[in-house]
Amino acid sequence: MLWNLPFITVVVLTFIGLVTVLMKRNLIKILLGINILESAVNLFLVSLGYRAGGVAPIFTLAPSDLMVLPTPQALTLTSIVIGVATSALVLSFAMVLHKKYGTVDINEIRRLQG
Amino acid sequence: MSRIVRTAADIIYPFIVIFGLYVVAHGHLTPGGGFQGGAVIATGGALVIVAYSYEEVRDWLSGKVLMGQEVIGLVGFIGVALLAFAFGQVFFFNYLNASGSLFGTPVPYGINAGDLNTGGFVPLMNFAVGCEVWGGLTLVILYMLSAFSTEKEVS
Amino acid sequence: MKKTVVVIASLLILSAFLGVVAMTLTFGAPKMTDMDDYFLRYGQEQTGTNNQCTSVTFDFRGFDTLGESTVLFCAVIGVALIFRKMQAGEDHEDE
Amino acid sequence: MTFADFIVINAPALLVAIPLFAAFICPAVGRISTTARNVWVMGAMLLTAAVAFILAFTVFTSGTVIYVFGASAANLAVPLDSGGIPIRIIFTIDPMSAFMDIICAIAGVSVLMYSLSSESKNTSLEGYYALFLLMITGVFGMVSTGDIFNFFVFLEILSLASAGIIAYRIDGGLAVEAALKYFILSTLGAILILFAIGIYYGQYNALNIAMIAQRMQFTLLDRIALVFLVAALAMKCGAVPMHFWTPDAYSMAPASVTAFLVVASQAALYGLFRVVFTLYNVTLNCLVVGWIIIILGILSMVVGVTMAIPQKDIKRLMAYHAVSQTGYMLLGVGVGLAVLGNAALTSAFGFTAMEGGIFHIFNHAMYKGLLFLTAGAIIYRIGTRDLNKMGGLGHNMKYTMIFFIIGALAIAGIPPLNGFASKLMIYESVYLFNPILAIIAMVVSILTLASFVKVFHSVFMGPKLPEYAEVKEAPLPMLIGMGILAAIVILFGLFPQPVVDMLVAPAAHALADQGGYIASVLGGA
Repeated sequence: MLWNLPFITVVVLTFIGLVTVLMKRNLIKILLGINILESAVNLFLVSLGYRAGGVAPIFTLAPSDLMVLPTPQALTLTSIVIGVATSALVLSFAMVLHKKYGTVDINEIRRLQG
Repeated sequence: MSRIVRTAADIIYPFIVIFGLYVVAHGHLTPGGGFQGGAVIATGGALVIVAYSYEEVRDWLSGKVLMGQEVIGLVGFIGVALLAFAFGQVFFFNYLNASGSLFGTPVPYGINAGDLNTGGFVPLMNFAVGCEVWGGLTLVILYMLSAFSTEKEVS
Repeated sequence: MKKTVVVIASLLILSAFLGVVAMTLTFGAPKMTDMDDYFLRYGQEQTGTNNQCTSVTFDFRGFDTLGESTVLFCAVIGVALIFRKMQAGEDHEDE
Repeated sequence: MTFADFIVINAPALLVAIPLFAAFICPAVGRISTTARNVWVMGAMLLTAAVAFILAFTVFTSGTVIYVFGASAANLAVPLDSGGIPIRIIFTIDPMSAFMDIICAIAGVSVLMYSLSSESKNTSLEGYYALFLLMITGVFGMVSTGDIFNFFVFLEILSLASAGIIAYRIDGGLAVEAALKYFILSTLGAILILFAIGIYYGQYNALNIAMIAQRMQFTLLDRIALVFLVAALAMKCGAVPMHFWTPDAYSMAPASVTAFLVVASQAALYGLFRVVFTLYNVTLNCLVVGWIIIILGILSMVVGVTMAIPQKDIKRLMAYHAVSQTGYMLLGVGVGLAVLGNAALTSAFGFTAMEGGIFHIFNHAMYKGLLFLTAGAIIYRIGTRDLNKMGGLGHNMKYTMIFFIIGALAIAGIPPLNGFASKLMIYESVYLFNPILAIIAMVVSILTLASFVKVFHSVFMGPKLPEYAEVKEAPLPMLIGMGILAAIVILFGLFPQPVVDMLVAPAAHALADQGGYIASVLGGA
């Protein structure tokens, strides 16, 4: 009996991720915060599909007929790939900004005002 | 990196590629699929880039080829889906399933040992996506490295 | 100071919301499973794949996967664009 | 099956497949030659626009069109053996979606035509056009889809493509900074949307919007999901508490992209309306949610216009006006939502308010796009965006000046241009709901007019400045792009009534009619 531990982990991970995004000033750390948030949402989706005692929904020599729900796993796969794309783009932005401004501190990357 | 690391990378690289291709090819039977396999192969590329330097790797891994790989993968994916129109079916209809031709062995309900020749167009799409992810992720690494070296661009 | 208040408020609100979600849903016993039961029951016959995750990803929800590959393509093109070699005078501060 | 039948049946799939395919091939075509690439991109866009018009015509003449990806027949939403549940991704194009498709098609064609010459000086254009086509795909997908996870995927395509293209002109890092701000906020919004999707899925085991709407019980969890979705989508459309990405992104992107970003933020607005009206409808406490949307709208209107007046950067000024105009749409539709449960009030002024708000979406996309394009043309020719350095351009750029006048008068709501037609509907109906709101809306309009008179004066009037003596008129493709939008602004301003009857009223009724939406997907009711 795992009770609701996975969902509670989701809340904790979200909290950590949000604190990182909102409190940190280094762009790379903010990206890490976003990645933690993405992990939280992925864990949330996967946990939704778990059926007690179920096995992975793959019929090749499966040990049992009771399987967990396949849709959340497909959604999580999509969400992971989107997360990878996001990280790649944000990291490239950070590299260009570092080249142009010489810093990745968001308080100093504020040339656009108004 | 040292000579030991380079030699080890040389030896491991083909195995990583083959393992990735295995994951792609068995996507419809075992855990895995196009994305996972493509990512595995791109890891091999990253290993080689780490073991050697960007300047050396740039001569072997051409940006043009990788971009071509990515475009071919994507066009293959959407092309396989569009081909359903040629069979008079709806976009993304699995026209190869249970057709008796390539990948067309019917699969009944229930636990079985698995047959590679099943899956309809799913294996084709797995290959297309694997190709795309392989090219795409390696290309991202190459472009990011190109920002550090100033003389020559990824073409 | 104002920023700290906003930050703490948004943190508390979001955590409280998700806490309610975590307490309301039950892990291991989904409320309704009819759509996924359909996938598990008919997925093998309709798509010919043993791996039902793949059958959902590439057949039942194949269009999402096309979108997902497109997102990766967007990222690659975006990275390629910002690291491109620019002509003289193209990277201007003004305009 | 003839070719015409094929196009009509498969129009929803082609609407997304054509620009996607064109975007994938674009990097390869770009290697052949510049002309080949321009022809390829423009051809793909025209083809997509044609498909969009065919689809819209089908929807407005014979009702909602659904398209099931991968089913054995295009309209087989519910498989016979499934026990009445939709299992595949379904495109549901009701009149509201078709209306948004038309906006996207018109804006896409004119903006792409414009960018053929406005961007011709830059490098790596094949990547630029690929991202542009992907943005267009994202908008088409968002407004056409009937599946909430698919909506999220297209939203992400739109975010990534927009972020890449906003950063396209590095501008010494400024454009990258704007793109970064936009993109981090979009990602946070996307995470909230994904949480909401998870909540729906966990409760109802469905991802189709119609199916969720049918099973909706409005539990505490659904309220939380509503808060997440409204917060994320209000941020994406640039309503006021979360508007700070708008001026940066709008002012740093290339002009043609800015004109399309307006359409993109309206696709997010469409998502907001779809969530509120189709997912929840009368199960909500309509008055409370309606007032929340109205207050968001009023705040956007007032804050947008007051921030716009002191701006010195021409595109930044227009961006704040875009925030302000978004407020009108939220106001109109919010009033419609607030009285939704009450049949007497709805028929008295609720529908007029919604029609006004929805008509304003169309008009805003047209005149705001036009204004951004004229600003882009001015910047293209003189190379500065500072209003204080401009002056006397009316002598050399006559057509641009005329287009600017048309756009400025339309945004200020001066008859007989289209901005007046929709604003009048909003004023009339909102006055019946609450007179103070209508008065605020009118005051904001007057301030908008004052602001644009100032811009007009400082850009076009005055003597010829010596440094701009050699300035020429904008190139022909740019003028054609602006001309298309200007023609529509005038046409819809002169004949608003047929447009309202044919396009806007069906869209408003389709949006309010939750039962009809569910029935068109699931059959029966």
